[in-house]
Amino acid sequence: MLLKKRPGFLSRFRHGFRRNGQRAEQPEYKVKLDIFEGPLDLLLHLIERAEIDIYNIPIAYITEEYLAYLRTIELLDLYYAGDFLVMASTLMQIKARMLLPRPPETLVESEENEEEDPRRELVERLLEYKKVKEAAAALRAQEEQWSRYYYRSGGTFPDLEEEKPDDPVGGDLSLWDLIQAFRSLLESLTPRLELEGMPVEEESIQDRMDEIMQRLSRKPQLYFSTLFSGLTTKKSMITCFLAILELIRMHRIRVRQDRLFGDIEIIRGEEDDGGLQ
Amino acid sequence: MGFNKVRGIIEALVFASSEPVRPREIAGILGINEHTVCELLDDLIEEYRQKKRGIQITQVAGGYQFATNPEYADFIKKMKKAPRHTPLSQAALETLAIIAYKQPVTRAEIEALRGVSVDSSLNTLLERGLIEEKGRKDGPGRPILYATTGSFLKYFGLNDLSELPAIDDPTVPGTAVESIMNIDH
Amino acid sequence: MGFNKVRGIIEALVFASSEPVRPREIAGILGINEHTVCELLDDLIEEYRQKKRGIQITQVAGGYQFATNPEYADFIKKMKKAPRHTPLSQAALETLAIIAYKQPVTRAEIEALRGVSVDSSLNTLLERGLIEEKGRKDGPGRPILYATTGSFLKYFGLNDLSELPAIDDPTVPGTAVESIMNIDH
Repeated sequence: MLLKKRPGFLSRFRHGFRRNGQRAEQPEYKVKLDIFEGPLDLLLHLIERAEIDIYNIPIAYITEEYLAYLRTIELLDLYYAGDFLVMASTLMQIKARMLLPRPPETLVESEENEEEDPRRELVERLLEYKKVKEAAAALRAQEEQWSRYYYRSGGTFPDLEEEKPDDPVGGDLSLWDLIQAFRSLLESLTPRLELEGMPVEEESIQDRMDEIMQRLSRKPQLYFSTLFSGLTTKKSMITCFLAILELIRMHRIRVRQDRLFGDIEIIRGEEDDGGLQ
Repeated sequence: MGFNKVRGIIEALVFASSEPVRPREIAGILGINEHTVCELLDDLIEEYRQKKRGIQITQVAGGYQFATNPEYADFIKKMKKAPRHTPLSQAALETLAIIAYKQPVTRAEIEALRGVSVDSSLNTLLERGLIEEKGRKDGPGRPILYATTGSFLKYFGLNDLSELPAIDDPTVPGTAVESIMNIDH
Repeated sequence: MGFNKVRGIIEALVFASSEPVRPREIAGILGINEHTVCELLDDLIEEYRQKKRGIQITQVAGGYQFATNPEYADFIKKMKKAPRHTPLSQAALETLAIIAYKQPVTRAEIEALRGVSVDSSLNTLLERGLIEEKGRKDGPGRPILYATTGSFLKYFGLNDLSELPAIDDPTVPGTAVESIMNIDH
């Protein structure tokens, strides 16, 4: 069910961060694949955010951005990194081919057999994926409309069973935005993080989740930056971030951002409304 | 049997079934013709539609079933023992969209479009009964083919697959779903 | 809110609840007093009682609930007996296999083996009468234990559980069910 990870491949793409052994300390914790939509989704996100023409992607820039996300994903030790690595190597191949000077012969050749843009296949895949996202959005609208119809209980209609919450990323913010925010925090705090190695209190993801929910019971919202500002090690930040992902998955919190590049706000999710009354 | 009684039985049958009931099935049970059943059903539907009733008969997945009036959904949500609607995750929804529009389709075809492994979302969808295995594709490995189910139709309030929303984004030239989704089978 | 709307909401709440609804809960949701709710419920009950309706509201276990008119029970039985066209899903089948070979077994144990939530398959299997609840396990939370039924044996043409096929796939080394299924009780 979970994609097998290939640690050997990961190290090739690691530049900024040193693995600090959190994998061994939290071996049982895996963020489910289902939360993430994958490399094509990340690429589309990067392209849309930078307002780039999809037919003319600045491949060097996009590759850099992509790898930066990948490093964060790797740091979080999420289990679907393999799919992202395949795309990373595709991007780097395209980048290399774009840098190759065109031999003079191709100029002649191109009249009968036009030189293919190395990006063409990727663009086609992205366009196809875009359609998938549109189809999914259409189904989402339909799902919302029909969730207002309640059928008789006791049937086999999947809607009616009290299932454990599935893994939607509740909220109005894409997960990529969240990872981006986490990445910036890590980067801005790097000097302080050098203190790492000093003995720190062990803290589990569950402890963090409890703490976040407790803080949210006192205040309507929490800010991403305040939540992380008291943390002094990379490990505790990762734990905190994974706790946030898990709470999102459980619908207990939602994240949102009021304006572009504003601080990310954490609020209680639907599943936790009961606690208010 | 009197008219009221037949109508009453149809009402009971539609209520008792946990899946949408087809008029043909009702006709078989009552020993009357399907056309009469449909007329009586229309009559019942009309009756429930009046007077801001709390429940109504909906036509879905090729059959008939009771459901609450969507106008009152917000009140139902407040109830302790209300069935909970758990929306599908974005990942599961994308996988489902591909299956819905391209069925029958293999896992490899879905993965090619989504660019990720889809084991987990296929499991979720199978578990929720929204998709099923539907034979195997000819060719190397004879991979399993996936298709949507009746529950899928019900979940999205569709009578049949032809009612799937048309997706054609005019802002992206030349990417009508028909052409883009047209990968080889 | 108009009278018809309030009545409609009450009707919807009674319908959607998986257990009998208490007037007090309805009163809380609507922000009206309990006495009024009871009056409106009586009114609804009376309305359904007329004209040989197929469904009615009954008072049970201190709450209110929809049920079919008992006069029509025979027709409903006919429907329930009608063969189901839908075969068991792969997910339900896997859950059933685990219950068959490991019974009695708790939901948590099944989920540990399948790696997914199995609420939906358990419901399907319970609804089809292939499994049943069989007491509770000692220990924290006293979870429900599930076991197969007589219908299960009939469905698969077995005389008793000892006739369950030994599952040991020689093509895949190391997959004897006994070892795979050997989780702790």
